[in-house]
Amino acid sequence: MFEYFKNIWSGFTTALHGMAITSSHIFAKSVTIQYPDEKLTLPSNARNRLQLEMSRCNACNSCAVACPVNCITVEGTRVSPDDPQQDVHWDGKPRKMWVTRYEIDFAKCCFCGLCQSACPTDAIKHTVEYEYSEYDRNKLLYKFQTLSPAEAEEKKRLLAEFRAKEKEKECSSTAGKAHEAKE
Amino acid sequence: MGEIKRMDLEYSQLDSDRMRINVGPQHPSTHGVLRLEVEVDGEIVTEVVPHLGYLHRSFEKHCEKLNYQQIIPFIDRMDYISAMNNEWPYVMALEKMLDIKVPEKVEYIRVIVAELNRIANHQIAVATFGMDAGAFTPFLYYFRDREAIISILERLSGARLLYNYFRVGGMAADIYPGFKDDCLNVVKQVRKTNAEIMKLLIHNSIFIKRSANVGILTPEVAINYACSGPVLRGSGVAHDLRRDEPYSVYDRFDFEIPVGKGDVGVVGDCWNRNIVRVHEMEQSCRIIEQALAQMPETGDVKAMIPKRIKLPKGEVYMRTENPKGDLGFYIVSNGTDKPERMKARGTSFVNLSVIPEISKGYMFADLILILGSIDIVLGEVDR
Amino acid sequence: MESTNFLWDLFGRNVWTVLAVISLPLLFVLVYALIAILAELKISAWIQERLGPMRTGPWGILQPVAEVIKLLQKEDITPDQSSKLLYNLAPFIIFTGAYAAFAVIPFSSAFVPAGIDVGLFYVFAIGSISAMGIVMGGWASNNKYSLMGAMRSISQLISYEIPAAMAILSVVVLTSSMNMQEISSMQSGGFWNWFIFGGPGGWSKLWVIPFTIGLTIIYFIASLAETNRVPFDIPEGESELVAGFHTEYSGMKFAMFFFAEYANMFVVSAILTTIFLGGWNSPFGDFLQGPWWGVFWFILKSFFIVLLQIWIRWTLPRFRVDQLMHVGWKVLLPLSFVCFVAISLFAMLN
Amino acid sequence: MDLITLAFYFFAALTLVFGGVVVFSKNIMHAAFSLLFTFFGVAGLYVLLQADFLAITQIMIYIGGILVLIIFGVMLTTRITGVDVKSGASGRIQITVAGIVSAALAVLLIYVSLTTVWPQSPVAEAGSTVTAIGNTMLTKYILAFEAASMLLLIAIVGAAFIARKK
Repeated sequence: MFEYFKNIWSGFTTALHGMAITSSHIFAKSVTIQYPDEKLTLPSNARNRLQLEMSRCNACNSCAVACPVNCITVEGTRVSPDDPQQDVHWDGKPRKMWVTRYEIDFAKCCFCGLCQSACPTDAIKHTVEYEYSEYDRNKLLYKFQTLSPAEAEEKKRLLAEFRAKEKEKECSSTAGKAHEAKE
Repeated sequence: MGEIKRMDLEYSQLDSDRMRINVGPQHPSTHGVLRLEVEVDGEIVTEVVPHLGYLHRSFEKHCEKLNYQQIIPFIDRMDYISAMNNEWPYVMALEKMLDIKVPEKVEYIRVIVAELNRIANHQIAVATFGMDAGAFTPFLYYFRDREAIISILERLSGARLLYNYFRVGGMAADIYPGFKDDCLNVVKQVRKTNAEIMKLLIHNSIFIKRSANVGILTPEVAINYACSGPVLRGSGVAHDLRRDEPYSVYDRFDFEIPVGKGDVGVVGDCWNRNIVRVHEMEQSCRIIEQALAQMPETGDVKAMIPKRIKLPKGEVYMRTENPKGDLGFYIVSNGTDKPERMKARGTSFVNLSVIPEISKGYMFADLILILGSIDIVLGEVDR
Repeated sequence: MESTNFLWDLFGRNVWTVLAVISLPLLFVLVYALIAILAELKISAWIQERLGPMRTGPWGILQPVAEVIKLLQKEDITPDQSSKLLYNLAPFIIFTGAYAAFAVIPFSSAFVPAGIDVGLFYVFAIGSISAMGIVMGGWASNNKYSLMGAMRSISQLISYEIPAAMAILSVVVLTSSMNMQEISSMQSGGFWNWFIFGGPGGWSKLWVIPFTIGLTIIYFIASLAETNRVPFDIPEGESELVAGFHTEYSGMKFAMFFFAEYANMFVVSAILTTIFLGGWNSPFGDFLQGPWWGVFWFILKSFFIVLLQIWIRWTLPRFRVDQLMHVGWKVLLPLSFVCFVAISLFAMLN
Repeated sequence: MDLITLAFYFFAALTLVFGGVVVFSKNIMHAAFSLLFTFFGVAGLYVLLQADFLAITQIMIYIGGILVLIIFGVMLTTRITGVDVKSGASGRIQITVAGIVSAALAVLLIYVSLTTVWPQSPVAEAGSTVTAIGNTMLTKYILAFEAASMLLLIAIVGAAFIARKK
């Protein structure tokens, strides 16, 4: 009998305790962030959309190798010394590789940050930008290369020409050398 | 788990009192995409058959195609509630193979982030358990606090949920200035909220009525089913790898192993399993405080990270105390940079297997609570 | 039937005034339900340190309207194997049951849709129509969760009607009337004359006050159960039964369930107000007393009870079925009997 | 035709139509739910006869009690999931016998209703019937009232006993 009334009493009082706690929160400051209007500032190392700095990239393919989900595709071609268009890196050193193709499929990206740590030149970086959703999945295929396909073909052709010329030169020079040696 | 019984016409006609209910995979209380085939007699559960595999991602097979560094992001996605704790045993296993001595500071950072993540995990566990019982408000109080923990881990690692923060031999990044103050604030807030939740939810008469004496898991059954973590400790078995097989620097801290004592109900019921988590949060707070005090100020966290991880031939098994229990990784190496075989002992999977054993004879509403008290994450169950 | 309608005094009693009298509470229910839904959203948000809806109108006050518009546009799904006719009928039966109770609720000394002598009895009887609607919806959905929800709901309604009836009966014993308008008018003259404080009477009523307060609480708890509110919301217990008897409903039919729930909340609050909290009487004697102020006080008190229900909902966990029955039959019922006997003694001695 | 007459026809139609559904429906659940409207119509007719207490008692007991009981009974006794619960298909002989019996009954009832001289009391403005019913219940018919209460109590105890047996 005593237990019965004790139960009722504890049920009653614990409910009142709970109500006191919930009511004390009514006037507390709300923690909601009205998202599109106000935003949290992300820490500078936050891993969101990848950004490639083309002036640093030398198409070394480390990021593509490091990526566990294979979302990065890199293709490059050597810069031909004959190329009328020569480029320099951010630090003033001449560019050795043209990046003919650099694509990141953000639909696949898992934001692990491994590409960032693999990059020897700090070209690829996660940024704090996170609002880039698209209705069309194909739009998430980001192309970072600055060269148009035609230009890329042109660079490849130039390199091939240069190499052919090199070879020729090499042949002739070796022939010349042999000639010299004969003399 | 027993063989899968299919409901056939003959069966249902013979026993028309019983009803087969399909709980999940789209049910609000299965904590993911778990499917339970439940047979009820009125409201009494007579049989439970869990069906798994809705979130199966071939984690173990996939690992064989990845190098050791690339596996870590996938490990995050197993038990995504406590990703920091997941990475640890894997990284430790590799360090053991490679015979790397991790710098002192790294060990302390690991302890702190793991304990922070343990608190976050238990907050979700207790919160969702309350929500299974119908109390919604504690859920949001805990989520409010969890936000602070997540922010710290985000500032450390750069991500909010799937951190990829551990590296073999070190960490991906050093701590930021102000890290200590942030942790101490979190500890303070966790204690405050826990005191409040104790009053609002855990000692609420209705909640006690709901969860005490329900889903009793005796220590023998728990050990037979290889349960671990709070599920085992709720049954009164003080088993904790942090103390029993101290790894890292855990032997330097003073902390207790909370077990279900049966203050309310009996040892091993849902209430006791739940209260263990609340007490563990307090213990984690203590560990964090001690670790912050002991942590060396200087030290390069990246000093010991090898350029390329190439394991010698052999095998290794390493386990640590995940918030949900023992999490172990078994790695067979063939001498290349990719594992020959990778096996994870998923805690949730093992703990879930005890469900049919302890939920028979209770009411249907109790089944939901029992499931909630076991605290599973389907990412780890299915892998 | 008494003529306590200002409309009948003004325009006589013809088809149009009858229609007006019928539609006035409907108008009230619609407006009230929108406000109550907003209150539910906002109070739950504040309790949980959130802001709640903020986008629709200033401070999101148009959110319920937006939700109704949304539900109107939603696809109206009828499950394939359901019993179509009953499935479509059920929400309307439930709303009818909830709305029919408004017929006897005295909003003011000058307005009660139908001042029948058996008002309290009527409110009780009409509640069973809602229960039938719930069973109908639960059965016709052809869903096991719905069916379980419906079965739970009906057993819960039947169980908790008894303590609620005992509470109401005690007031009937005190007033020897079941006319809600009469009960209201008996409690005029300040809050000390309300039946929560034993009703009008001299100092001899002091010893009965604990029992009347107890009955008020018992009725309040029972009313929570009758309206399927937390901690007695097991018929729709979200964590186990998905949504209980209205699992399969969508669109406007779901909105009808919603409206019916909120209408029911107001009905039980109005009964509590009428029989225990002085109805449309001002709590301060003649201060702000009158037919129009009556409406104000009545709605204020009832809405306070509704807010109390909302507050409790966001605080407490849910009972289990057997515990619910335990509370109903083994706690509330004996206690209400004790209170009833005490009040009957008091009524006899006076 | 004033409002009261209209209401009468409405309630009468409600009662009859749904009474028909109760009888002819093949689905037991439909029949049970049709009873709801039948009872409701009858209650409406009581209201029109100024028997408000009786009307509400009708709703309370028949809809809130008996109908719930019937539905529970239907649900508990037959498999309710899967196929619809149908009242058994009746054979030819049964239909014939039932038809003859009901035709005879109908003829008899019509004959009686046509030939009987119905006593018509002057319509009195009946006040509240509750007081009168209450008084008679507790004075003149106290024995019957108490006996009925005892019967119900015994029924409750018996039901509880049967339910507890398992």
